[in-house]
Amino acid sequence: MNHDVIMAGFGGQGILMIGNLLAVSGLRQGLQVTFFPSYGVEMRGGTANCTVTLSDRAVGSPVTSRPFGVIAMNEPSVAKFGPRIRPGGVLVWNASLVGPDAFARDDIRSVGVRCNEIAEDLGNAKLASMVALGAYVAVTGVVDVARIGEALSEVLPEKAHKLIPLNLDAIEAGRAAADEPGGDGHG
Amino acid sequence: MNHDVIMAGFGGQGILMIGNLLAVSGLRQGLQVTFFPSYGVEMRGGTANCTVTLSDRAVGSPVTSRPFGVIAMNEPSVAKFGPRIRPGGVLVWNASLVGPDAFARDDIRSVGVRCNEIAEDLGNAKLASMVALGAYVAVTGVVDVARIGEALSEVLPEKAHKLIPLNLDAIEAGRAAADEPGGDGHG
Amino acid sequence: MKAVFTRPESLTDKPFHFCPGCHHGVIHRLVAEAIDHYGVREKTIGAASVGCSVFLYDYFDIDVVESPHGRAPAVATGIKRANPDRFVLLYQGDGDLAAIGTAEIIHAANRGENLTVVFVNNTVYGMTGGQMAPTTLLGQPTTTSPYGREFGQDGYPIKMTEMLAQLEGVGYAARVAVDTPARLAKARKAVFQAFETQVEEKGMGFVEILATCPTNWGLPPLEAVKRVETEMIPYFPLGVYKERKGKDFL
Amino acid sequence: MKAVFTRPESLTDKPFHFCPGCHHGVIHRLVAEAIDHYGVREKTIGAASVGCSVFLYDYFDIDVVESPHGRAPAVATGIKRANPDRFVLLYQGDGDLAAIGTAEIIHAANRGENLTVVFVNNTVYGMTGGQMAPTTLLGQPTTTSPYGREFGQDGYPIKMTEMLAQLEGVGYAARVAVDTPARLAKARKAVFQAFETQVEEKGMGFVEILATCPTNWGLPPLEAVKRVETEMIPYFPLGVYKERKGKDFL
Amino acid sequence: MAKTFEKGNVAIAKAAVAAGCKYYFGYPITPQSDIPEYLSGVLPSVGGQFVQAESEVASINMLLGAGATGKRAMTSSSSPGISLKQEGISYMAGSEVPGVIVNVQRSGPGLGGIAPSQGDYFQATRGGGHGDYRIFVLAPSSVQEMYDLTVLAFDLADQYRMPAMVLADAMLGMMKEPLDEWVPEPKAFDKGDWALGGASGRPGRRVKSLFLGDGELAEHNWRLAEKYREIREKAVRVDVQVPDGCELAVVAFGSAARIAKSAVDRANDEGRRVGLIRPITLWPFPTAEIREVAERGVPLLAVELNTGQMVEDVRLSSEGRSPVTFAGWPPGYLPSPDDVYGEIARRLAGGEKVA
Amino acid sequence: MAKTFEKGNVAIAKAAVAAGCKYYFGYPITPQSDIPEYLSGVLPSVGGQFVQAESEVASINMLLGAGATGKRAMTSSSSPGISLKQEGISYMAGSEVPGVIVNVQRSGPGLGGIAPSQGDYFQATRGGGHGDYRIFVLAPSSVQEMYDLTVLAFDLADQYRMPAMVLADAMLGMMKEPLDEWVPEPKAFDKGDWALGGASGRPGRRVKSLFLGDGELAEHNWRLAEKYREIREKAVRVDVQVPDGCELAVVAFGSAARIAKSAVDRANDEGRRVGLIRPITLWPFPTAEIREVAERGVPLLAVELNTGQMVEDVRLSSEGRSPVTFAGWPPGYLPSPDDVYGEIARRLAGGEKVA
Amino acid sequence: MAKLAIREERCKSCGICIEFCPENCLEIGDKLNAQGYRCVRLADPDACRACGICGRMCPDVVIEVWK
Amino acid sequence: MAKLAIREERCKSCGICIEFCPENCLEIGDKLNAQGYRCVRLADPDACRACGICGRMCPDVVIEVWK
Ligand SMILES: Cc1ncc(C[n+]2csc(CCOP(=O)(O)OP(=O)(O)O)c2C)c(N)n1
Ligand SMILES: Cc1ncc(C[n+]2csc(CCOP(=O)(O)OP(=O)(O)O)c2C)c(N)n1
Ligand code: SF4
Ligand code: SF4
Ligand code: SF4
Ligand code: SF4
Repeated sequence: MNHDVIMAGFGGQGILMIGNLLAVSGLRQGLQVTFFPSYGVEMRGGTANCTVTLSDRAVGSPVTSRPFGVIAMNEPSVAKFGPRIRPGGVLVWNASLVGPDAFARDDIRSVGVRCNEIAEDLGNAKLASMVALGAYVAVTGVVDVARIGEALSEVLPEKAHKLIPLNLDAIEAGRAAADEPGGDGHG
Repeated sequence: MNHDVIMAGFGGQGILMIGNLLAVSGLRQGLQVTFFPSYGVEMRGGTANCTVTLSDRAVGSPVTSRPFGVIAMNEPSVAKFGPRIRPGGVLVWNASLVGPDAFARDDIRSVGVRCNEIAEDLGNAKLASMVALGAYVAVTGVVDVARIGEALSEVLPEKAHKLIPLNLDAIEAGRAAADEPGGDGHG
Repeated sequence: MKAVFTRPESLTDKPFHFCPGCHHGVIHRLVAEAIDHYGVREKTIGAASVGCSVFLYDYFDIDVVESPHGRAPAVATGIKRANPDRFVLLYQGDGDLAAIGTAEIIHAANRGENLTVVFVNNTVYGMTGGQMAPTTLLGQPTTTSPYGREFGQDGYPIKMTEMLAQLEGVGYAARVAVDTPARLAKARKAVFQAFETQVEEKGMGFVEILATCPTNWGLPPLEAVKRVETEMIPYFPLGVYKERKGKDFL
Repeated sequence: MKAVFTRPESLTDKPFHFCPGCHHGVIHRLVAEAIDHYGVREKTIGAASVGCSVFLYDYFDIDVVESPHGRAPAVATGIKRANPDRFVLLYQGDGDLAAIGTAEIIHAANRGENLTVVFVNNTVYGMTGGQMAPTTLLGQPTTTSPYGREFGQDGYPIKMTEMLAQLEGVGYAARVAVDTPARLAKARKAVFQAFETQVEEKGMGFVEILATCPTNWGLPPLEAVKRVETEMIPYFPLGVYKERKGKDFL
Repeated sequence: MAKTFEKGNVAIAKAAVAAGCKYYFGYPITPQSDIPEYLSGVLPSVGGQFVQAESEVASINMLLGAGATGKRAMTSSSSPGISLKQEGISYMAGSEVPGVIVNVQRSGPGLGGIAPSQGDYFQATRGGGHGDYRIFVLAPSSVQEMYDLTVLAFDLADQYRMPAMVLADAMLGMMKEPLDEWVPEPKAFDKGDWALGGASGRPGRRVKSLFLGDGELAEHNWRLAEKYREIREKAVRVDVQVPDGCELAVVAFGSAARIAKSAVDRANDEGRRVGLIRPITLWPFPTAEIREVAERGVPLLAVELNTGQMVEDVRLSSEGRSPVTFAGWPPGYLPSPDDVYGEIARRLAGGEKVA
Repeated sequence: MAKTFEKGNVAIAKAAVAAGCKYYFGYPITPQSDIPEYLSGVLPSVGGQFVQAESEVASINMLLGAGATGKRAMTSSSSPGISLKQEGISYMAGSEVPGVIVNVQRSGPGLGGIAPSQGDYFQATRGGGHGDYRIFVLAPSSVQEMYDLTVLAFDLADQYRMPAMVLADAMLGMMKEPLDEWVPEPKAFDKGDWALGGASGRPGRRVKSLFLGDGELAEHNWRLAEKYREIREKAVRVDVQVPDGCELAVVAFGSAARIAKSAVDRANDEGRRVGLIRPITLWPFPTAEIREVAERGVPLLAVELNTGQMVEDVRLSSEGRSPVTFAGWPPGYLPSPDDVYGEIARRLAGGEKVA
Repeated sequence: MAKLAIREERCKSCGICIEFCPENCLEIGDKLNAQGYRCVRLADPDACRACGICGRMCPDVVIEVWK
Repeated sequence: MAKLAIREERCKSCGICIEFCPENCLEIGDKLNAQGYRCVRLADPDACRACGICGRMCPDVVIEVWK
């Protein structure tokens, strides 16, 4: 197994958080993992992205030009990373900020989720990327959802542990949205 | 012809001045010349020395390990440079600050001159090295004394030109001292 | 219709990359207004510095040279000495000016270089992620003073305007804020004065502007704006610290 | 017989390399007397600077690390932070401290490092041959201000003691001279105070000493000594600019 | 202890603490600010000191001061900041003061950007400062090595009384991998004969680089040169994976070696025989080890994240024994394993004229 | 005009004025302070500006500022001061700002001393600053060349929009020789399309090295690399005196070449055949020219005032075609022609094992 | 009559204009712009007397004001 | 009785001690030391009251004073 996924969006959308979370989930599942962020810390208002690689062998390059999966939280990310997905791969895109006509490919599985609205419905706009992660994990099954719960308690500082249930709700909401008819594909 | 001479003494004794003067004299006599000072400008209270090379061919190295001539204005300079003189060469040493037993070699011409006293007699202690130069030029004949006069007016700033006669007196006094019986040799 | 407030001309149309509620945007606009007011756009050369304002060159329709972190006053000196008839503008953050660039700003000021310096003090290193600056307030936690700035360890927050105002070479020095409409109006005047000082060749025109960095303060924009008044102004008193009337220093 | 005046113990027996009439020699001796007085010779680490005093390590029988030009306050910070129980001594010239080392001295002072700084102001770069320093007086010709220092070109001579005294981290700051027996006595006291400030952990102890450089002033020793009084003291007023009584800054 | 999942920068910071480093002096700069950020939280609790200096120039000089007293200390920065430290590094080397310097390289020249780069290879290995000197340059290529080589850097610095640099880059600094935070055995280095601590019961001593006596500095320089020669003989580290029959060997270090590894694996999976040489010490460079491969006639391909720097050392190792080519990606575009694979394939197809 | 008798440093200063340089920014340091001293007296009278900066860091940045406006400007310093300029030099190279930088090398590492040295060869030619960049490095070997190459440095800097360094040393700076102060024809360099002067009648423009767009910085770096390649092809200067039948060729630059010349002359006077190759541009290095000699099978002896730096470039030129050996004298002892002759004689007698 | 031109794509929803509007006529709207911010809008056009404070206080020069 | 110890080899003939001696008992002597300076000497031993000023003012710590 060698699963590589790029997550991308605006700085501040929580991209690095979900990347880290997925990586730790993989690690706790016994996989070899790398997490590589590419974030303009010296560049406010820019875009952020990260690459997570999960493998049953030692990971060579933590970067990839043709990932299996992409989670794209805004339009520029869809445009930039969508075309790079390997045939047969997966794109989860944020239908709150990206129009349905932004991008089309027939050789991948493309899942649009209204992450912002779902997150706001859960009461916290910052959960949008968590929703996307839920959808991605549901579609790909790359890690067990249970691992994400464990990883959350490892990744979040003690005092934020009270937020774990809410995060898990967001994951679950993402899963549900991905399963919805019409949540799949370009519509 | 290839004439190289090292002049050495305390910083402030006018070593670089006489080196420069000899070099310009040579230049105006139609020779190829280099002047290379080795002076601790960043080191107060140190010693100063310079090498002057006069030649009828282009000068290669401006430094020399075995000079023809040495003008040594203090004891450390005699000790350091005296032994390096090529056989048949010339040492002019300042008998005001160096004892007669400081140094002996039979294969060179060694001329002791009481430069400080002679200079003070002329009314300016700073002329000591000029006295030594006079002795050196007299002994070696490396340049015409007339050239030194010309060189002085080139080297000294306009407003110091009134001092030229005094400098020439010092040169002359040096020449005279070198000619004195007993001025020559180790005594 | 009469324009009450419109975008100044020397600002390009590019949207600012600053975080929500960041005062860099307001200050950029004030500077652009001053450029317009003094009609110097076509003769201005900016010396950009490194910090969240590094993209200055994207926002001002002027000539700009990028300076190494902290060295804008030296770069500007080079520009102005070689081009005394040009208008030279500096825009520096507190990490840039009060830490790494301390020697450069003090000596440019002391030499009396005719330069206009806009100094944005937001008590942190913004661009690099909120590390402690020389201006960080006592007790303020930052990513490199996680337990809060403590005098015994880190020293007191430094007051650059007071220090520079002492130097003969400085023609104008003031500290202002842009957190309320009233203070904003004063800040605008101060920025204009700092321009005028250069125009009239009275030495360095220096204005320190207290500013928010909501992101690195970990505060929502409106709370960040309030902090300017509740915590910054008490330690960094506002006011004009120096104003030379004539060329009396010459 | 009773000793009226003898060579202090922590001076080695090596003759000074300084030029005739140079005040570095007197100041070295005062510092040695302070080392003896406070009994800190065996726990002192000196941070030597670059200038005519670079051979400090030959003259004081103490441990010494050589610092790059201007950086002694940073070197000393490293020493003191890693060895808070040692006594750390700095000796810097005006080129070293007031030009290239401006940022280092200001920030060491602002951080309140417990250091003793002896600052020798002779209005020129001595060791390198008499170039203009930030402290060179207006009108004073040097090898790089051949027509005399001129404000419009070179700025005003900078007053470091006044600037540093403002910083909270400084426990003691004074300017003294050693040109007459009376002033020498005061200078000795000030050097002692600068030592005591470190011993008592009150922050930086700083003493600026006006000094001759006969060689680069182009003056015979006695005339150089007179210039201290006639030209330097009027511009650089002597006095204690700051004296913290307790650890009241903590 | 179970492996943690850690950022490369944090691994360096943790390794420093584990190696007994109590003093850190630095100035913020992306992409290495995690190091000071981590240490500002931790050092006070181990009786150490974290000082945020006013600049990189000040930081390196603080390191010089602390190091001169024999204490383990560290500074870290990234490319432009490292340029500012060059005078200080030269002083440390000249005065034989140990200390660890971390460079998490970013893009250059100038302000450049914050993306991964290996543009500072020359600066690190040839001495960006003035004069004849060398410093250790260690090139980690995983988060674990960020830790391990930092520990090693402290030991080498103390053993040889000289600065040791950990040369990482934005990729290694920012990426996370599982990390085994082992605790090194404290090694005893006797500093009693040179470190400063006050002239108690002995004459004052000095740590310096100024030597004005006749021939003294030449002697000092030769002594340093001799030390460097000894290090070249004893301290080289390199990972050579060039089995017999290789058609090509890639030479790469740090993050380029990570990317190259995937490309080499792919080539081998496809039935070609391609080796990989990964210098771990960049100075001392594994000249003899590479020469040995060159002597076997294996063509060498240097892969770097720049326009060609280490390739000179590869050429100097081969000195004509086997052809050396170069493939480079300067910062601003991070090559993928496919990019590197493409270059390998071109070489194997004979498509690249060798210089 | 009759030849004057001039110090090397002053020759540089006079050449700068002759080349139309009106702006000088510097900080005193031995052994180059004659340059600022001379220019502080002269520049005001030609309508220029002399600024004594607060430091070397400030000086290089002033140069960056003046250069960005297209004006001819210069800074000078010596080894430790040049180390402090490395960040600024990297910025100038990255932003493609012309300017002349003089390094009158002194002894290192660290404070070292003020004696002649060639210890900064690597720093100058490999870039002591961060990132992939190169600067012109011109190595005069007489007072006349101090003048001539300074004039050339201004032209090259303007032509290629990059910094040009004159790499001298304490010997060349302090020695005096006859000097022909020729007045160069003013060359016209069109800076209208990049220099800053106020955005009058055109949009604002920028001089910068920060490139954050996708692939933008990589492209910028490749463009620089291409410029450097072109320079390597077109701008090499070298003095090759290796007649047929030579048993050995000495490679030396700057003051080492002066000393070597006397030694080579002596060997030839004594009936041996020894050549001399004197690189005048150290970057671009005369690789092809030296390779040509190596291809003729002539053994090469690199002579330097350090423990071995340029010799690497000689090896890279030969790449095994002919044996390369090294003889060096680090600062603190200035070799005489006899010393160099001794090394030549040893080689001729076959006494030196070649690496 | 007052006219406010709000460049919605630039609004970052910081709320500063709302806070300082003396007539309380601004509010955060519902629409997400492409950056993901809900943009400010003029809730009470009649109350607006075109003082320009919102425009001046806005860090992003989102609002222009005419009268 | 006063005792002055003058380390002649170190004297640089600057004259500072002479200038500040309140009893005017010092003068520049005739002897050149190895550095080429004419060293100071106690011209009027009886006038000296061992105040120590010469020693303290001398930049080169040439003179030590006992009483
Ligand atoms: C030589 C160097 N050191 C450090 C940095 C990293 N750096 C970039 S911006 C910055 C400080 C920014 O803070 P400030 O000047 O206060 O501006 P702000 O971002 O807060 O507006 C730093 C340390 C750099 N680019 N160059
Ligand atoms: C980085 C660097 N720049 C410049 C120098 C040259 N330098 C040595 S000492 C000195 C200044 C000396 O002046 P000052 O500090 O006033 O001390 P003084 O000699 O007058 O006592 C300078 C510029 C140096 N050694 N290193
Ligand atoms: S990090 Fe701070 S200073 Fe920078 S843009 Fe954001 S709020 Fe403004
Ligand atoms: S040059 Fe000046 S400061 Fe230096 S020793 Fe001589 S008199 Fe003293
Ligand atoms: S102040 Fe500007 S950015 Fe903030 S909410 Fe109002 S319009 Fe939007
Ligand atoms: S003060 Fe000292 S050096 Fe000067 S004359 Fe007197 S004894 Fe000699």
